[in-house]
Amino acid sequence: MILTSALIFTTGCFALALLMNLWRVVSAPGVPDRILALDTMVINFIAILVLYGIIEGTAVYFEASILIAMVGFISTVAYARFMLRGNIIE
Amino acid sequence: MSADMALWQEIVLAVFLVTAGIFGLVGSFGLIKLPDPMTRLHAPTKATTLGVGGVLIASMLYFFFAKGHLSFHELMITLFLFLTAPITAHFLAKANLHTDVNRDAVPPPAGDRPWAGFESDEARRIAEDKASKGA
Amino acid sequence: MEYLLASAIGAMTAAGIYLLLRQRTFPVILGISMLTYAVNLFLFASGRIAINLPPVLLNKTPTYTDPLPQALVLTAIVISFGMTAVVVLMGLGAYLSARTDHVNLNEGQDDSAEAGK
Amino acid sequence: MNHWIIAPVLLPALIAAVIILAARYQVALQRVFSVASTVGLLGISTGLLIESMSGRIGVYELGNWPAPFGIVLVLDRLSATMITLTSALAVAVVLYAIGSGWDKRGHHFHALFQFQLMGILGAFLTGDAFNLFVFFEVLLIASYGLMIHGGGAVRLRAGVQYVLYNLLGSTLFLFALGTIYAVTGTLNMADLALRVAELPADDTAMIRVAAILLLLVFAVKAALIPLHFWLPATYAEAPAPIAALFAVMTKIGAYAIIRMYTLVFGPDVAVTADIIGPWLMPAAIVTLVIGMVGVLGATHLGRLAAFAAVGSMGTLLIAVALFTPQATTAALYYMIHSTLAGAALFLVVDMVRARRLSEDDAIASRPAIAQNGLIAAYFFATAIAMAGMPPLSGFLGKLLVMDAVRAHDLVWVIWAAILIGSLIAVVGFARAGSMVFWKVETPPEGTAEDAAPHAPAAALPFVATGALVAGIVALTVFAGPVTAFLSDTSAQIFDRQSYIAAVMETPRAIEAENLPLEGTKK
Amino acid sequence: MIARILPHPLLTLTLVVVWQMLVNYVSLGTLVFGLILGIVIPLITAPYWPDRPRLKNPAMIVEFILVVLWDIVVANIVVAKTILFTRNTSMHPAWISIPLDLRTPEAITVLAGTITMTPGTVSSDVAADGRSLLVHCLDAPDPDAVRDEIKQRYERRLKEIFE
Amino acid sequence: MSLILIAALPFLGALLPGLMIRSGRTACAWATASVTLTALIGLLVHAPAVMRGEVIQYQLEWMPLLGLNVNFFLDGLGLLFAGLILGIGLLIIIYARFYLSRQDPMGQFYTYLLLFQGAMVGIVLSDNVLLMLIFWELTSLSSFLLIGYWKHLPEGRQGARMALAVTGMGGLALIGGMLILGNIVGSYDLTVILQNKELIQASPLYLPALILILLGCFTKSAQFPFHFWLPHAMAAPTPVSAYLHSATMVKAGLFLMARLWPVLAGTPEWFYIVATTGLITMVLGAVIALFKDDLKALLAFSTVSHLGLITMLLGFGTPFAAVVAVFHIINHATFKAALFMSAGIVDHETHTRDIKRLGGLRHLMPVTFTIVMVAGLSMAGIPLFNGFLSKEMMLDAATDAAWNGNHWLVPALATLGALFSVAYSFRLIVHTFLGPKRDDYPAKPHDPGFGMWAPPALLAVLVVLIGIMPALMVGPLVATASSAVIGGELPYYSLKIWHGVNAALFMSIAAVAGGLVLLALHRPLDAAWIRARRPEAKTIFDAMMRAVTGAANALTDGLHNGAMTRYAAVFTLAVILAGSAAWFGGTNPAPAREALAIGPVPLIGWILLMVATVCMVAFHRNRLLSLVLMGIVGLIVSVAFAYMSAPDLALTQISVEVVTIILLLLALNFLPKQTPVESGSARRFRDGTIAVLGGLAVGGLSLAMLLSDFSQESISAFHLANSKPGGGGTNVVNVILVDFRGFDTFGEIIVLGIAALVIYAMTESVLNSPVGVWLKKRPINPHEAGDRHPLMMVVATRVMMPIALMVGVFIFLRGHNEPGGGFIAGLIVAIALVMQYMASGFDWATARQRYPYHMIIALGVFAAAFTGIGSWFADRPFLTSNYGYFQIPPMGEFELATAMAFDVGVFLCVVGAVMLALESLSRFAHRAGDRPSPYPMDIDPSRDLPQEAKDA
Ligand code: NA
Ligand code: NA
Repeated sequence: MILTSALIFTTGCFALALLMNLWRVVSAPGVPDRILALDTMVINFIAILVLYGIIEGTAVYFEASILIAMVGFISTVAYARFMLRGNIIE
Repeated sequence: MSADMALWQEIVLAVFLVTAGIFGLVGSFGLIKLPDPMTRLHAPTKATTLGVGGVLIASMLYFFFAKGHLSFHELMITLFLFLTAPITAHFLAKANLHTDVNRDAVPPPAGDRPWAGFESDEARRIAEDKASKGA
Repeated sequence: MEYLLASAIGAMTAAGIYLLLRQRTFPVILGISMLTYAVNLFLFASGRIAINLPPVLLNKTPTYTDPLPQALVLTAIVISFGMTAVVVLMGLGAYLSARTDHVNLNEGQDDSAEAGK
Repeated sequence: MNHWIIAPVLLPALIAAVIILAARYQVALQRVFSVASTVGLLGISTGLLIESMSGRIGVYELGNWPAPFGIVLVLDRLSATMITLTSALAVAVVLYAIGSGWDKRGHHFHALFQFQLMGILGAFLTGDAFNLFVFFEVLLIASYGLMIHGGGAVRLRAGVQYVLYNLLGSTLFLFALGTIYAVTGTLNMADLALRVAELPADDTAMIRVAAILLLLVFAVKAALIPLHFWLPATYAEAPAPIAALFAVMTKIGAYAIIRMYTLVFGPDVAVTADIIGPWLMPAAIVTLVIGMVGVLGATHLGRLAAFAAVGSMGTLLIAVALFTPQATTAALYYMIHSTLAGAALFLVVDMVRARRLSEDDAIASRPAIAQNGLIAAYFFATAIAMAGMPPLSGFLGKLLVMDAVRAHDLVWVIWAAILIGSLIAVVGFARAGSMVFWKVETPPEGTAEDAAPHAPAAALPFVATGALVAGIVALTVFAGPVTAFLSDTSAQIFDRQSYIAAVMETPRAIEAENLPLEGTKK
Repeated sequence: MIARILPHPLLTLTLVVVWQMLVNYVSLGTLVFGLILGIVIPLITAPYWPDRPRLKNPAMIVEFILVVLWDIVVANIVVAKTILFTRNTSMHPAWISIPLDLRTPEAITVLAGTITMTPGTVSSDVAADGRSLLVHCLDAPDPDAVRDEIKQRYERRLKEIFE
Repeated sequence: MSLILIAALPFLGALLPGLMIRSGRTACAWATASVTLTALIGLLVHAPAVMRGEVIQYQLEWMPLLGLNVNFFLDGLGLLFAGLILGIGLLIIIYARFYLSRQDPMGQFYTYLLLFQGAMVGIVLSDNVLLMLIFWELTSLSSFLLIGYWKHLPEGRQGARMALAVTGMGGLALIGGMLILGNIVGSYDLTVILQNKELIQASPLYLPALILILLGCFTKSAQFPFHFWLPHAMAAPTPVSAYLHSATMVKAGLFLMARLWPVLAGTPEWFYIVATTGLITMVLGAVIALFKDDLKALLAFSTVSHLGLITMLLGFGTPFAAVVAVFHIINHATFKAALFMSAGIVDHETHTRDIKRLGGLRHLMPVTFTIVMVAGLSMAGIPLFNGFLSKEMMLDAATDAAWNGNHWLVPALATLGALFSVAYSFRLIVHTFLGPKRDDYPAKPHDPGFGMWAPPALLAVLVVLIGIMPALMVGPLVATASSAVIGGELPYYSLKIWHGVNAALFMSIAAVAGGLVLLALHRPLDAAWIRARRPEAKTIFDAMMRAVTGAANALTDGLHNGAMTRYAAVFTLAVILAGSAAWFGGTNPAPAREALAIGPVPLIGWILLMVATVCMVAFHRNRLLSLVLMGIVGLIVSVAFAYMSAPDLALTQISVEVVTIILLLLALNFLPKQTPVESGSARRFRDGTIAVLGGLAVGGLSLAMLLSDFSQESISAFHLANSKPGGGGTNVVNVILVDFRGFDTFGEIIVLGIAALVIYAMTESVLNSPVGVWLKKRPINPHEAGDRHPLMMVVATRVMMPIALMVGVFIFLRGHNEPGGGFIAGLIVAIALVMQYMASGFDWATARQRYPYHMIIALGVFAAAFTGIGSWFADRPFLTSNYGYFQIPPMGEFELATAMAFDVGVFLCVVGAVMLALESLSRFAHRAGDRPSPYPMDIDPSRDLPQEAKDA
């Protein structure tokens, strides 16, 4: 019961966080802010996935989480490099 | 989520989860609330990392409590996030320095060359040439 | 769930079509990508949806979701990735060569193009 | 076990891989591999064609999985005809590309060419709907590369359109396949035929949508109005040998329509009978007219040839739309004809381009080109064929089509369209030919020597084009045996049961361990 | 010879551990296989890591990690408090320039990462000559104190580990 | 000689001139002539038998399926026409040898001529209407070549095109008519058709068939209103005119009317259409001919007139008129060919054909004068020449014709026609040859050599001989030919000069008298004619053609204007409309499945997805933002896959996503960062409407699908059941990919490989073009930040790349049994490599790349293909898998499956393809001044350390 409530609460927190992130992506004044919001969003997504794994009692989503972490990192770096240099591979 | 657990186990898990949720939320809230790009950068890099870290630890504990089997996967994700978060922040800071920050407000570095992001390719080339000639 | 999925597919299709009808290669390519998401989900949905029943026989669940559409979607994702890569590059090549990224051949040279400077 | 059925798919794939592995920078070596592969394909296809004449349908169960669970390749008279046609065309095209030096104008021509062949041949051979999609994609993506081979701003822009349009087509294909699978739970075409026939009578909407969407997919390939818009610019801007190879690409659409709408959604399938033929026919008629009008209205040879291709697809699809054995025979004959003639026309156009100073193909007078007479003769022959004038196969094909539609409600409209279309095309071709080959400008004084149009000396382009023309002549002279074979072919096409029996002869299901599947009705 | 087979022994060790984490259980088989991969993969990627940094004092790593982990927890609480309870107008964001004594890229990277993960600071850039680090503080009324603490708390330890 | 040989000889012979021309012009002409002569002799061999009333036949199957067979027959009509074609053809060949100048390519001329001859012979010998159609159209095509022979003359090209357009149109109509005819009778064999008069005339399709067939005949035979092409075809060299427009091509229409006379004639429709057309044509042609100053134009219009005359006779539908028609065909052929050749001689010798510049040639060209006088008087219908005989009989036949009950209209008009005929014939003789000699001829005229005048002279002799002794000369021929036309008993007629005093005689006298009066009045009449405004057929035709071509061009270019946006809109609408129509034409039962409950997590995902999607549309002009949003959509989609029990898909989607974004970012670097506002609000509304319709349609279809059940059991139950026992893997999706449907995957990796090759090839071609030069020279963007290869990034990559590779290996190995596999592993490895490229730059990373990506792709294809081929050795089909469990002591039990070898192929292909694509793309950014970086990172203070410090 405690655990269930906690899970619901935490999921709700991250869900709210995700919405805030999306809002930020769309409304941010500068591009770096958007990239930051996107990066945060990816991390929050990982949290949601892991929470979902707990809720369902399955470990099957971990590969997805690892991959999302990796991919989120690469794309953030790519966006930032794009901002900085235009060319991301030089 | 059908596993039977002791109350203390549930409480431990709940503490981790609730803390994680709060930090996650705060991180994202900070992203909206804080006044300028550089300060906003602080919020998610830290709070969110801890938020998701909390969830991962909770998950690890959950599977340990429920199935008696210690899962390393979560550890791996945490490790990965901790490894990448500074790099991400570093790049975003550089991006902010490049686009939004008043360069005069930034203190100069100790040596005679500027901050790497402020040095044009041309200037870098000249400096490198000079260094290689001196060597 | 079905309503969520169907409406999401519909929304992505609509967005894809709208972008598809734009006049520059970049939004058009994004439109095609949106359509690709939509159609991949559609193809996936042809196996109907099931929650937490992945077709991995190690997890001894009572039933499994339909694995075949998943395999098909996987193939489709890969193929559309190849296609996207090609069209992005062609769009870039066309822009660099013609100095315009207009998708319509009847639109003339684009003087606003950065490449022209 | 007859492994030859898969050879037409594997051989070009492996040769392409060898080329990119070992002959990436040696054009001469690439040419050797490419020609060897193409000639080999022609040999294999011919062998398979001869085998198919027995009337037995060859089935190749990939991975040794029984149909409908695995993928099967099916060799019947129709697929054998199509692969032989493709291989023959490929030999001519590859020789032309080598002779004209087109293959050296960019990278990877031969590898892409072989992959393209793999895709086309696979599409003709497969007996699985999703595998058909995969081969469509193989041939399309290779065609994207070939279409922009040699580069240039206009070609690239046209290429972008071509790709975008076909991406839409591919997306639609997936929608159609999803719908089909959702209704029937299978992808094997023979199994589909069985299951569609057994569909409950009150559940028709979805399969109708699937049938029509699939038709539209194939209509894109077949350049059926109003889904033909990709074709004119693509064909006109593509390198000519590629445009020539593309002559068979539109036929893939026609082939797929014939296959799908005789086998799966056949004319006797009540659920879809009212939407396929009745929709296809008027569109085909308009296609014919638009194509022929385009021939008349064209200001450049490339576009002229492209619209001739559209028009010929109209004629072909008119015959297809009837879905009768007689009309299908006509369609198949016309298909072979228009493939050879359309390809030859593009090669002739390229010969003109290659000999003009600015490589343009405007239908206007220019200084006389080298070998004007011979090229004019080729143009005359291919124009006659494309316009459906006697004595070449175009005329015979046209007669077959007209003869086949006698009983159709729209017979007068069709006849008028075909005949008036031919007239317009004749006028258009005559205008173009007389402007390009007869009305020659004298080059300005003093520039005679250096401005003399370059005359590629190689005889190979003439041989390659001549081979296609010879093919047309042969198709004309041997029209009797050819139509007899094609008549057997359409009889086999309409004998759905034998196809289904051949593919599904293995037991329907091997239920080793009955694992319940979520969403399957029991 | 050993150096050729094991260009980065620590990396090999890390990889073996990572493999265990991936496989998610420990057995002789997984260890052996992990070891094989741990040797092969660095060999494959060796061209991309041409120089071989040596650790002078590996034992210090543990201490360093514990310090940093503690600081991370603190950092998060501090930042959360700042976000939630400090008005934007009363914050004192600041840039500070930290002259570096560290010279190896690996050490500088670890330091920069540590700074980012710990209280109220984000390392933002390196000087073009690599001799200074630019750090941004979320709320630092006394920037010099922050600089000194970083040098004292982290750089000193890293210097001991790496150089 | 077999009939097929007679028909084929000219075609086969057409190869000769081209070969013989190297041996000289005369040899070429002789070779050509010998071909025709051989054919003629072959024909004449049959003459006695045909005269006896036999019909010679030849049959060869060609396309039995269609009823198109190479069936020939030779009866009287065929004999007459074939004789004319070959006989006059022979004379023309000889004449042309002398007529053509040295500059004219004679080989081509004879080739075309023989082609034409063959086509004509084919028409008249065909016993199969489809076969006849082929020859019919061939005459149009070969005459196109002949008329346009002097291709440097615009008149020649235009005349050729006009002739082709008009006769081609008729020919196509004829196809329709013949198909109907064959349809009515049930056979395309002429002999069969000719026996079914009742069937044909009773058919409701009789009139359409008649009209279509007559369209063919009228256009070919230059009947009003299709007469206008004939004069313009006069741009051809005179031998062509003499051949085509006197004896052969224009007679094809008459031939066909005669041929089908037994089954088509005799109805009021036939009478009114054919006779009226003929009558009008006869009069009109004669009137115009009088006012033509060009010798050949005059002859052309006279030909029109005479063709009209014969058409009229056939139109009367009476046996007698048919006989007259046949007789006049012979006569016209003889005198008109002679006249054309003579006109050619005049042109050849005086360098003009303008009557107004001629006159008085009688003294200078006596031989030519004699020929023209004989033939001209025959054309005028003066006694003792053959033209008189048939004209008298024509007038006789005309007196019997009643037009809508009116008995004098036809005779009167026929007389009028004859009257003008007399006038222009005399004008031809008088204004060209009589009168005083002039001194302003463009060239000094004299009679040509024997070879040139002999052919017309021979014809002139025939004109006289037939004129004097008709029955002896052509009586039997007329009789056999006529009986073939009539297809029954011959009527009473007699071929003789004096028929006694009858109506025809008076009409004839009136015509001659009137004609002479007209000639006398020619000068004022001509002035009036020139002043009069009349429709000029060529102008009308040209205007029409221009309009049609212009309209065609406007329609074509208007429809296919290159507007992709419109194409896409049409495509989308077509799909929506067709799909909806199909849907609403069927029935859809009520939902069979209960919808799953909506949990909070998917609801959040859904909201995020919808918001991101809407924003993507709203902010699509900001390209970077829309790319970011697309990435979010992709992320949500992959999480959705994970949620909906598709972990493999989630992994694939997410890794594809990042590569796509990198690709798009690389491209966006060069593209504008903003999309301009280009569509007005109406346009946006239109697009929005289409988009919403499409969305609703797809959404609706998805919902219907999701809430329904499979109608039959899905085949994937088999896959679930056999994955482990048959494929050796527990991850059913992976087993499907590498085993059940491995062939799909084989195609899929090839798609990827091709994509990379295409990208590579395109990059090469762009970089090697002027664009590449420009790209290299473009200035450095001053707004770029410094630090290309940041230290932190490089160091992090050094650690992360091995870890990522490890993850790749892990994902690869577990793929067969758990989510993963070669594809995802390939992407992970590629991403790791990309990370390295991003960190240390293209040059540095490429320099350390030991295996070219091309090679990796090829190896991937090989690995996959040879895994598949391997199963051949076990006599199993391609891609049959095998698996087993092996013990390796320290590591325990391992499963090895051939599917894994296949998966290695997949892996290699993916790595190679992704990397080749990215590598190619990143080459765009190279600038001329760029120095390859020797270091992995720009900043490395350790480089300043003394060497020993580093080694320590
Ligand atoms: Na297999
Ligand atoms: Na910090």
